Amino acid sequence: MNPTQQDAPLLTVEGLSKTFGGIKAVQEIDFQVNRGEVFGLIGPNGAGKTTCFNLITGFYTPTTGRVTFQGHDITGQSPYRIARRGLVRSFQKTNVLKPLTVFENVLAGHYLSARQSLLATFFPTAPVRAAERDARDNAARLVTLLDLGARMDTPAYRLSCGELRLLEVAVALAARPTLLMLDEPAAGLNSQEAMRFGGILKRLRREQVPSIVIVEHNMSLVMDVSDRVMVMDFGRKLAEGKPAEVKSNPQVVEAYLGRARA
Amino acid sequence: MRKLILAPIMATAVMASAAAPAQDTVKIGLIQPLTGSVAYNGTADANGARLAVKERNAAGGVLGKQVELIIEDGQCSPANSVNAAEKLIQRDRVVALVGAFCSSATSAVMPVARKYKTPFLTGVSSEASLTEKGNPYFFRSAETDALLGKAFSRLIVDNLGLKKVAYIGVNDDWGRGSAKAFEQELSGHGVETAMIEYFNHGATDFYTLLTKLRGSGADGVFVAAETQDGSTLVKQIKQFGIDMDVFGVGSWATSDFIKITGDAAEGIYAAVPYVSNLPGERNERFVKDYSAAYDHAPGKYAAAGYNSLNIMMDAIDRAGGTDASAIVDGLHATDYEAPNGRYRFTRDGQGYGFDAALVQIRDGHTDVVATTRIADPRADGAKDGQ
Amino acid sequence: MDMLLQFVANGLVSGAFYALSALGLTLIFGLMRVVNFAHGELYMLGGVMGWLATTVLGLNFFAGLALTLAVMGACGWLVDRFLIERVRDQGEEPSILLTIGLSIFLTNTALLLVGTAPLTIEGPLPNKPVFLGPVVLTELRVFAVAACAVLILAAHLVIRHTRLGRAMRATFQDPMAARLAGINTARVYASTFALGTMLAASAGMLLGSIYSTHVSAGGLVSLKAFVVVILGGMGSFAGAIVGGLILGVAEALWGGYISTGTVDIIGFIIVILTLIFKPYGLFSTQVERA
Amino acid sequence: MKFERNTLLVLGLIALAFPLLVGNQYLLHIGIMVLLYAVLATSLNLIVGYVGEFSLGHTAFLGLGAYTAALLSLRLGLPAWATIPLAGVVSALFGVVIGAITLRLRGPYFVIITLAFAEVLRLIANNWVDFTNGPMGLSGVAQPALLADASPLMAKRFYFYLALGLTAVSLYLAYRFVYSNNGRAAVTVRENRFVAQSVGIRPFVYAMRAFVLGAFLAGLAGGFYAHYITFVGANVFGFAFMVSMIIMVLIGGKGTLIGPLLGALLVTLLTEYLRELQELRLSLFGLIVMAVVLFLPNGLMGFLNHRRERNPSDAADGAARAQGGPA
Repeated sequence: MNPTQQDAPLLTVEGLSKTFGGIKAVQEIDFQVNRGEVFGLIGPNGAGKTTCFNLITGFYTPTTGRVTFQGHDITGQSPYRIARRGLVRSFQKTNVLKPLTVFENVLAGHYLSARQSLLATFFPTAPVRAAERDARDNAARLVTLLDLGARMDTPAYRLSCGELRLLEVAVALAARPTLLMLDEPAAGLNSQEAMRFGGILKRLRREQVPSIVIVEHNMSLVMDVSDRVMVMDFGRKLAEGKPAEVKSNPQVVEAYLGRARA
Repeated sequence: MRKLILAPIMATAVMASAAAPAQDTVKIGLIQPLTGSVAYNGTADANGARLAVKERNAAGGVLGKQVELIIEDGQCSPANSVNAAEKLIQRDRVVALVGAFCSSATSAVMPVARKYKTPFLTGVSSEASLTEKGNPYFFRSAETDALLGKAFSRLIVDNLGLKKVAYIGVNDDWGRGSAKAFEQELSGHGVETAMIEYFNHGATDFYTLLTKLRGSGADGVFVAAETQDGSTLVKQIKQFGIDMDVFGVGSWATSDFIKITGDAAEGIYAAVPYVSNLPGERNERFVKDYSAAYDHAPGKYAAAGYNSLNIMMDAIDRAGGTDASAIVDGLHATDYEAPNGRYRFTRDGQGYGFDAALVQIRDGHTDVVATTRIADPRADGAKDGQ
Repeated sequence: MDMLLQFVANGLVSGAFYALSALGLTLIFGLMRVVNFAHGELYMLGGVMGWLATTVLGLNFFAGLALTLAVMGACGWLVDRFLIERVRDQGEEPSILLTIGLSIFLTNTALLLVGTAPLTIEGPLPNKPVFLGPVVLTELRVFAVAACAVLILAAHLVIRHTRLGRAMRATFQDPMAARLAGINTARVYASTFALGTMLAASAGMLLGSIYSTHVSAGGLVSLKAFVVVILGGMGSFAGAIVGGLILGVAEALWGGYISTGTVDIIGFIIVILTLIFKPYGLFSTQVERA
Repeated sequence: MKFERNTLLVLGLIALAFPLLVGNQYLLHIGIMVLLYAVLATSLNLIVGYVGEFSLGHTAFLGLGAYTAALLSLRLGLPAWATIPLAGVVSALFGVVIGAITLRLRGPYFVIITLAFAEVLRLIANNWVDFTNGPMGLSGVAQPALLADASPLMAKRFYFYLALGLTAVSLYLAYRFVYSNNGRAAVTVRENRFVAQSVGIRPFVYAMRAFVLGAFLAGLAGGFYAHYITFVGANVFGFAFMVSMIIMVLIGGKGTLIGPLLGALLVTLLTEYLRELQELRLSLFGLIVMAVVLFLPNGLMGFLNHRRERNPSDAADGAARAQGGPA
């Protein structure tokens, strides 16, 4: 890889806006995520964080603006194309394959690394078999990495809320992302579970995926894991910076506490 | 799990072996559509067949044994009729098969009969090519579309004096075959063809067809339809104010048809191989027995079932045993006095020699206008060749 | 020209009949989303019940219709409570299989009970022709078209202006919210199914008096009714009427100018084209989800 | 997975031995019909069970296969070993076209549009007299030449093994597909389109692959049907076949490989043995179908899997998988 690409930001979002029938859900958002960085996206309910997520990952088409990932313009591309470029996300509402086991869920996430033609499906060659084996090994490894080893063969519908969250991250990781985008991964977890989740996240960053974007409500979790944080309110960017800076930003305090008092 | 899969197979095997022969009866299999859209006619055929067997058993049966009639539902579907044939031949060990009604189903059963060397007689299927396949086990005690057309064209021209005729048929093998055969024959007698149209079985609204008919300039209309479709069609012809001679083939000359068609049935003609008020003592007896058993007079299909079973039982009697080739010989030697004339077979197994009637419905009754005989197709062919 | 007029008139009348026979399905398939393959059998039972009431019990047409409606409404209610209720919200598959099973059961049980012969129902009016210029109709047909309009209007009024109707609309928009608002949704579902059954049965009896009916009439009716409901956009009475008329006129023109033997094909071709170009029906404004 | 594979192998062995142990030709005939339906149900299951959409037009492919084989055999005199694979290929080609149109729709719309395609094909077959011989159908489709002098029993055995071969091919293809990345992708799409897209799956492609594979297998079955029954008419496109297939898949348990086989076996035997009840049989059959929907909502396999999950002795299978055991 040439050095310029290495230094350029991984993800660049410029002037991103989305209108739903006259309502401006997201307005003129700009930010960048660098390689090896954990980028937190916070804001009160309805601030447009998830919409922003959907716009970047192709589930919504932006009204205006541009999204560049690793130097490629991915604005308005289909989600699966964006995923194939290495930008993989999880969902706010738990989205897993309910009747499948934990292992099967994670294995299904290995889709991209095990793609094959129909012919190779019916008459598998040695490399295809090897890829399949790798996918299985890696799936088992990921399950263990996310502390789900004991639930390997449990159907997903039997998991607890916290386990489901972990499973979702594991499925996303299975797609071997360059940049992992997590949408409220700690929603529904109690503070203890959230702490544990933070620990896992740090481990992931070391071992699996260096660059993460995380949308979260749980302030302490975000502040704990993020290198930089962006705050949104009413579809706009309110502030951006290191966690400590953002925390003391009066506008941010206003947005969170002001409304909480009202 | 595996036990669960094996269980039905075992059960099958047990049931099959239990059915192995201890032949104290002579078994004949009958395949008819007893469910589905042709069930009405198939049931009539089966009723006629039951009556024939009951009478024969009362008179001592065949070969000194009682006859056991095993009726299976083939639904007029080729695959289901084959299933029924396999079951009748292999499990019930019938000595002969009758039936299948629709030509398509009969066509699918024919190779099965041939494979197992089982004599197979149809009393209904009219597709001409069936008896041209060179299947030595197959016989047909019914008119083909062509034979019926040939027999009736002269009668129709003479009695109705038509110049230009429109042809309407149900869109199946029988309807298409009949319309084509009558069109060919009547054209041969100088009758102009106004139009040929088909409709789908189960259709209820014929106004579009009738609009075309009205505009076609025909003075008569030929209809090939069974009771249900035919009744609806005839009713709508009258509603539409079309005043043409209506004649056709199908099970029209029955009390059911007249009952559901009502006044609209008045004056229409039907060319049928059988009608319950054919003259003759033989028919009177049949009508009396049938009416006693089923509370209504027999129609074309009841007679077909009755005749085909009688022909088969006669043949078995003549064979002196249940050997297939002897029964085939017995069928070839058929000279059966039916309510509607005498049945004989050509070398190909095509029946001939029986009567067919041109019937007009008047005052809610069937009136025999004229009768004609289904001629031996070979003799006729020779004449044409001269 | 006269031919064309007559074709269009025929098409409109048979179209009205198609709409009529599809009304019940508009409720059951269109609103409740039950892919009801027993619809044709409910229609057939209406005809058979009508025949029993008028011929066997000797009632006049309207008394017979009332009896048929009462019995069939009860049947519909029971079918919903004891069968459909148990597979509600489980996607199409269980309900398709369930209604296919029901249709097999109903057809063949009816066959056992009343036999295979065609049945006629004495209509309330004679089938004498009425001439409107070059166009032929019959009184009974005019009556049936009028009855069709009345039934459609009545069903429309029920849905728009009664408490049951409001409850129905709320339930089919958002069952959870309706339940929270204190609506007994199970009763709403059953009432809708009963209403749909009554509409199907009355169509069966009415059209049985014009044509004739028999126990295996159901299959064809189901197919055409699905075509009508899809064309009209699911769950809309106005759509069902337009769908029926389109189907009727298209068939009349196809039969008139191409061939009557292939007439059934046009409905399916229209369905395919509609679903390709306007996937949610000709008159639906619904947009495709992401 | 191992459980399925082992069960399939055991079933295959039983089936291999069946014609040698059973001399009764009626039973062989039923066996052949079971295998024919097993292929059909397996092919439909790829769509219903793995794409997750409910096709009521699957008879389109059965019919196309049957007509292709019959026409190739009657018009061009091709032998069965050529016509049956070609039947599959022609069906698969139509599968590409029909799938490209229908798979854009979902839910009840998909149900109805697939049904409409099958009906259009049925009506064409019934009316294009010059090509398909219309309602008169195509009769006298040749049986394989080597059966010319064979006894009926030998012929039955031959057809049984032919059908078994087709079933084995179908199951092999289905097994490979289902337990490959393709099948997992299809299941992912079925269960959750969002997850599927977010891990890079293009939903349409996998629905399409399963659909075309299903069409191919149904075409093979159609080709076999043409040569075995020897008569092909427009009813091969009819709803009656569709009803049988659907009932088999759902009674057996969709989304499993063994389920459709069980369904084919049970339903075929049931319809044959209910014959004893004459007129009552179809009413009873309707009731049985309803009862299965109500009491075995996931089919027999769903019921058995449920039992198996509770039974710890079967858990070894799962443990092997957890260690990333090979396919």
